[in-house]
Amino acid sequence: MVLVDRNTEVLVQGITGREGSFHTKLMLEYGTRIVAGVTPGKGGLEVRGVPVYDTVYEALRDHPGIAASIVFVPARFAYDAVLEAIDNGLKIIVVITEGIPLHDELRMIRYAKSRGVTIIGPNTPGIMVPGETKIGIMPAHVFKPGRIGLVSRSGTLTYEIARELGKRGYGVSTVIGLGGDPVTGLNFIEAYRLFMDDPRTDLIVLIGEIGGDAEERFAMYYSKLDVKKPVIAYIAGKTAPPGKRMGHAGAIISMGMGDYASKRKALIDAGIPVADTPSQVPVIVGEILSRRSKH
Amino acid sequence: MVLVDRNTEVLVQGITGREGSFHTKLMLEYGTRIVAGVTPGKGGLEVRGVPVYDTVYEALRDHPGIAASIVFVPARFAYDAVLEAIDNGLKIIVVITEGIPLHDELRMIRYAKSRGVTIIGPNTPGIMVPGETKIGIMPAHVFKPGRIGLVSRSGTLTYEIARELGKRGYGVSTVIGLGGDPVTGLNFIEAYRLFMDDPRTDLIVLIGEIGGDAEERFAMYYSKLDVKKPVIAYIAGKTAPPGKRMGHAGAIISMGMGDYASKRKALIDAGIPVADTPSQVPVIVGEILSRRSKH
Amino acid sequence: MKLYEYEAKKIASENNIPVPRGILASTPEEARRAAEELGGRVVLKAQVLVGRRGLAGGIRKASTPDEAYMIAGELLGSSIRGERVEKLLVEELVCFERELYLSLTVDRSGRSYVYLVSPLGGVEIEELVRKHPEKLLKISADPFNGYIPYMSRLAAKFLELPRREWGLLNSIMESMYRIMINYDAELVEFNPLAYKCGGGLMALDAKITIDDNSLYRHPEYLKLYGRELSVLEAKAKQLGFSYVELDGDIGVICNGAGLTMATMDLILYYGGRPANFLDIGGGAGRDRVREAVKLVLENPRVKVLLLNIFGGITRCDEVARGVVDALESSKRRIPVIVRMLGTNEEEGRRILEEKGFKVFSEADEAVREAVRVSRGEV
Amino acid sequence: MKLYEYEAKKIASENNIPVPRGILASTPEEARRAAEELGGRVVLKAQVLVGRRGLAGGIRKASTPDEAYMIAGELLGSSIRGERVEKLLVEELVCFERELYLSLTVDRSGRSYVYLVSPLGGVEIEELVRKHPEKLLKISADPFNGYIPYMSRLAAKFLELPRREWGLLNSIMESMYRIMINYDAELVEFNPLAYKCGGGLMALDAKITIDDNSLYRHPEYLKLYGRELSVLEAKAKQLGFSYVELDGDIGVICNGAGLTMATMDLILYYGGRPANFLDIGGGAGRDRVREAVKLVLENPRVKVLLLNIFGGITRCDEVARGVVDALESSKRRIPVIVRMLGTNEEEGRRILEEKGFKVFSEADEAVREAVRVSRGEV
Repeated sequence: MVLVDRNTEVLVQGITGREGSFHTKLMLEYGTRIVAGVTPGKGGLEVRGVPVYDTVYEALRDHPGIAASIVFVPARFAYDAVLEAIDNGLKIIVVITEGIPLHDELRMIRYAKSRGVTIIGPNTPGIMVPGETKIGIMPAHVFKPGRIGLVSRSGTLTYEIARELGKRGYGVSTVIGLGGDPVTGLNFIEAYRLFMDDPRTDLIVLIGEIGGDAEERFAMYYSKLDVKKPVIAYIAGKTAPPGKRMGHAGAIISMGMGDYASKRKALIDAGIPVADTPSQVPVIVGEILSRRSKH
Repeated sequence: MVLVDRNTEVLVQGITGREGSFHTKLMLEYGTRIVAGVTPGKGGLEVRGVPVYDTVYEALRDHPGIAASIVFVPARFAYDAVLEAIDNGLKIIVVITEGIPLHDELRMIRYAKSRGVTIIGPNTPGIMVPGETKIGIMPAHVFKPGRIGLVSRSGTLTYEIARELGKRGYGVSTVIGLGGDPVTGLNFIEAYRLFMDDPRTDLIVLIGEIGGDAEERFAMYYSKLDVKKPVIAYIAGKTAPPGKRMGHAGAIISMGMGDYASKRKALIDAGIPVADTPSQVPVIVGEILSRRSKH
Repeated sequence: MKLYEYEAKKIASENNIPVPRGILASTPEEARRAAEELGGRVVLKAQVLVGRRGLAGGIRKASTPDEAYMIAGELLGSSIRGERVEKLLVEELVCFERELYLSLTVDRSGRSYVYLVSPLGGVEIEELVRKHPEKLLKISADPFNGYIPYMSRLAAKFLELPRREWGLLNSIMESMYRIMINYDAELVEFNPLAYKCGGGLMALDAKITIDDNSLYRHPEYLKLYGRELSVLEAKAKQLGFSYVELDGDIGVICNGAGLTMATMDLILYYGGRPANFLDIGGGAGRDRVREAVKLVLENPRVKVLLLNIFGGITRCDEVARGVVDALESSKRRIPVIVRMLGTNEEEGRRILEEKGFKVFSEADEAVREAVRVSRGEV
Repeated sequence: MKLYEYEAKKIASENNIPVPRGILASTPEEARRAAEELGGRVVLKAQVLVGRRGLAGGIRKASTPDEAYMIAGELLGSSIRGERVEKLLVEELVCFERELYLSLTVDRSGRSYVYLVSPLGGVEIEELVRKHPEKLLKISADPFNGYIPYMSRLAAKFLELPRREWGLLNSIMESMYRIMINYDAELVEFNPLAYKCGGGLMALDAKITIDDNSLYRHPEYLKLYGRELSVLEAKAKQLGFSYVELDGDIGVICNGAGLTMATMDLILYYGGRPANFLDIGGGAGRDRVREAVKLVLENPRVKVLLLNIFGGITRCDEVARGVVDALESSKRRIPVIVRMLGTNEEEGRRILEEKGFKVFSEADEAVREAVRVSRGEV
């Protein structure tokens, strides 16, 4: 099990909002055990049959089995909501919200770490175990159950690649969206460790993109492992325009890392094949799995 | 071993000050392995033969074996010094300094916990393993080596009781001064756990005082343990004048705990004998040890 | 350091916490004018730092400016639990439906800040909360994050405040945290926090206590430090001692609060009565010890002086020199019993014995000797 | 959002960071008067947001007010790397011995703040530090604690500053952190930070970048948001899109930065050239999609429009309605190729197919079709 499974009871923070209520419906349809929602000032309502509370405290009082929360609240209130979840003892918090101020993100992630809490996101499609539970906003039907772990910095690109995998008959054990913001609660190394320990995952597909050095750091980490599961990567942004320059500091701190060439080289040097297009991913998966089955 | 032993290499922060240099001498005489000192702006000097650095970073560069620090810097610079030690990776920090602002203490202790660092103090006489090492300011000669763990909120009272124990032939395995401030890095429960795991400690003497609820909390914790080492307590303040009143909040938060009667009752209810005078402590120790040896 | 109500309310008001309109008065005439300005019907509140002033008659209502003048005349210059009333806070009368309790303080065991919230505000809060612990909500605030808005939602639900008051409670609790940090406070307390007739929240009383160790960061309060103490206590505080006067006859000087308390306990255990609590703290040198001894000698009740010093960071030789200095410069001649051990013990003992003092090694012996002397048995 | 040098220096100065005396000038006459006031010998600095303006001639020295007038006439209204110069910062000349580098930014991987410190300040800092990594010191600052004075001692030793400058460096680094937090900055950078002739430190250049997501907390900058962008880019930003113009002919609209980049990569993989990067973000509704389509159609280079939408939080029916709205209200008639999957896919497909659009399921097929159309092969 990677963080969640079919039995995980889920709280929806921001359940009465447009996205919160819509995706509560989709998650419930998928079978996710959503047992309560929170929107301050809306306590006593119901959304799709789910009781709404004013505070996380009250939700937990009535539903002590809640183990994870998914956060849809607007960016300027997300920090408040995430800290409320942490302080009430929740250990897995999926932050869908986009556009949270950077300093708020830094503080909430730092605090979560100090409390042993896993934050998925912010700005993530969430986490999903196909056939069991979906704590997120991904279109469920493209993810088939299977034995591939999927970890990604990008939302829609993940759907694309999951669908390509599915077309060739490859299913997914768990998919984790790290989130698209510069600072996220999980990185590739931490997500890989979760998959490494998961007996239901044979192989990991890593979906990266230009910017930052998360892919290079993972490659460095992976290359030093003695026992490892195979990893395949796809990196978006080979032809992307250069992003905004962060003074000299951005260039100094990245030390030449962050562009497509750097990431591709680091991954290949670590023995990780890099696909050129999303549709190539299942082809490489097939090669690796058939090679392994011959051993 | 409880945190430190004869091999622990020690850094002295604030080594060039009056107290720092004086106690560096006494600690060196006792055999403590003081390998470096820090005083900003005094790098390059020597104190009692110990090299002085401007920064903890430089001290560690030259003496990578340093495992603990003892802090003598004045109260208004203590927060800076302790954070420097934590951020440079030291895991045991003994804060002798008295009078540190409360909010600074809260923050430094909270930070230390989040980094897995043990702070002893502030406002502590330190930690000592008689016959091996002294990282503190206690008068060494009253502490004889032995098998009693000593943990205390009070400095001088600890010396008093250690001396009473010594007079009757009982030595001390390790003595930990928790520190006299309202908020400290270790409490009785945490210190007891260290002694519980220490094969060199047979019995623990707990020296408490009125105020706060640390003794009551320890009694509650201890009463629920299945396997335990014997504990004997002495509590100072039976006849002390009431301290300053902290509005209603102080009374509300303590809920009747904090005075001598409350502490004594809680300890006795938990099966912990409470001595009336310091000189009674070794008498009770003797009773318990002889009862045990008859089993 | 405790602040007066009017000081605490000024800080509260500057931080957008609603408080009644109020005017400080030092004379009956000022009280009359204040009452006029506030519309006639007012409450006059004695500005003292001791607790429970209301029960001691320190809070009085007046229906007219003349009545305010009269009451002010009675209160000003009177004494409440030993503290002289120098100033009154004259405030408008506020109509309220409920008295709530709200404070922010430090949770020592939790090593954290904590908001205390109760619907049972007022003078009986402690007893009520002890009887009805379910009427108290503690909300822990991590020193890293401080106040987070969800805390006010917890409090608002617990206090059963209507939805329209949530925003105000949020702003009050946020301000309390800001005050706590900006003023290095140990306590920010509103009791009662009134829920007003027709809605709205207002701090009818306010207490703020500043951490003594942080006063150097607040020079405006540092210069007022010690104002609530007796003359001797204030002097002790200036010198950096902890000093409390008691009604016995054995003067006590020790180093360390624990040893001081244990020495007092021992005095009572052996049948004597301590005249004071005096902890010279850690590392006191010759000069501070001299002042400590002189301070105790100023108390006429003291028949015998007992020093119990266990040197750690404090050095026995410095203590010995300070004792000798004090006694040589003092006109009082009373018996002095010294018990001294620890850092530089030999030197300290030598200095004292050269001057003819008897120095003990055992606390029990020294205390028994002091008790005997105090009873005239020696 | 990047601030201009003069804005960043104003903030620095308000936070007690030394900067040269300077006056903003919008006309040559203002520049002359500024030079007179500053003593004649000045440096004129074009206020633009593009990097490396010095190498492009945007920083010029003048020895007299008349020369300042002349140079200002050349600079004002000129263009530096495509950005028009509207204002000059006229500054006193500062004598310095060394150019240092000092910045505070976010360490993404470390999830922390980080000070970057180097003795190799100046325009070549990036190359120099890459060649001499030992000349760069990174000091991590935990988001809980922020700046701690020891950090400046590490930096001072690394920069080999004399002891008398330590206090000033401490104050500068403390101020940088305060600016970082108070302005929700992503970057506070001084390059060079000059070590002046005769001592003292001074920020000769200053860069501050504010986190776009935090601009709602800074209304004074929010209203200036987007000022450095092209007209179309600014419009996109107002609408909440990420938009960058490129020089190809296939208009691209996708949801999610990753999918957008992957679609562009795929266009190039199949031999085409994208005209733009446009990510409508997550959860865009009908209205925003309509505006996105209209935006791309405004680019005359676009020969074909490719939408690649994979619905998650974005709903395909909303996208479909937005596309139909835009095309029905636009006068331009160009081929539109839609690839659409995910949330509410059936409904979206139905809406588009009713209007006669061809909707693909496979990205490769849609991209190949768009490339063929752009090449006139269809």
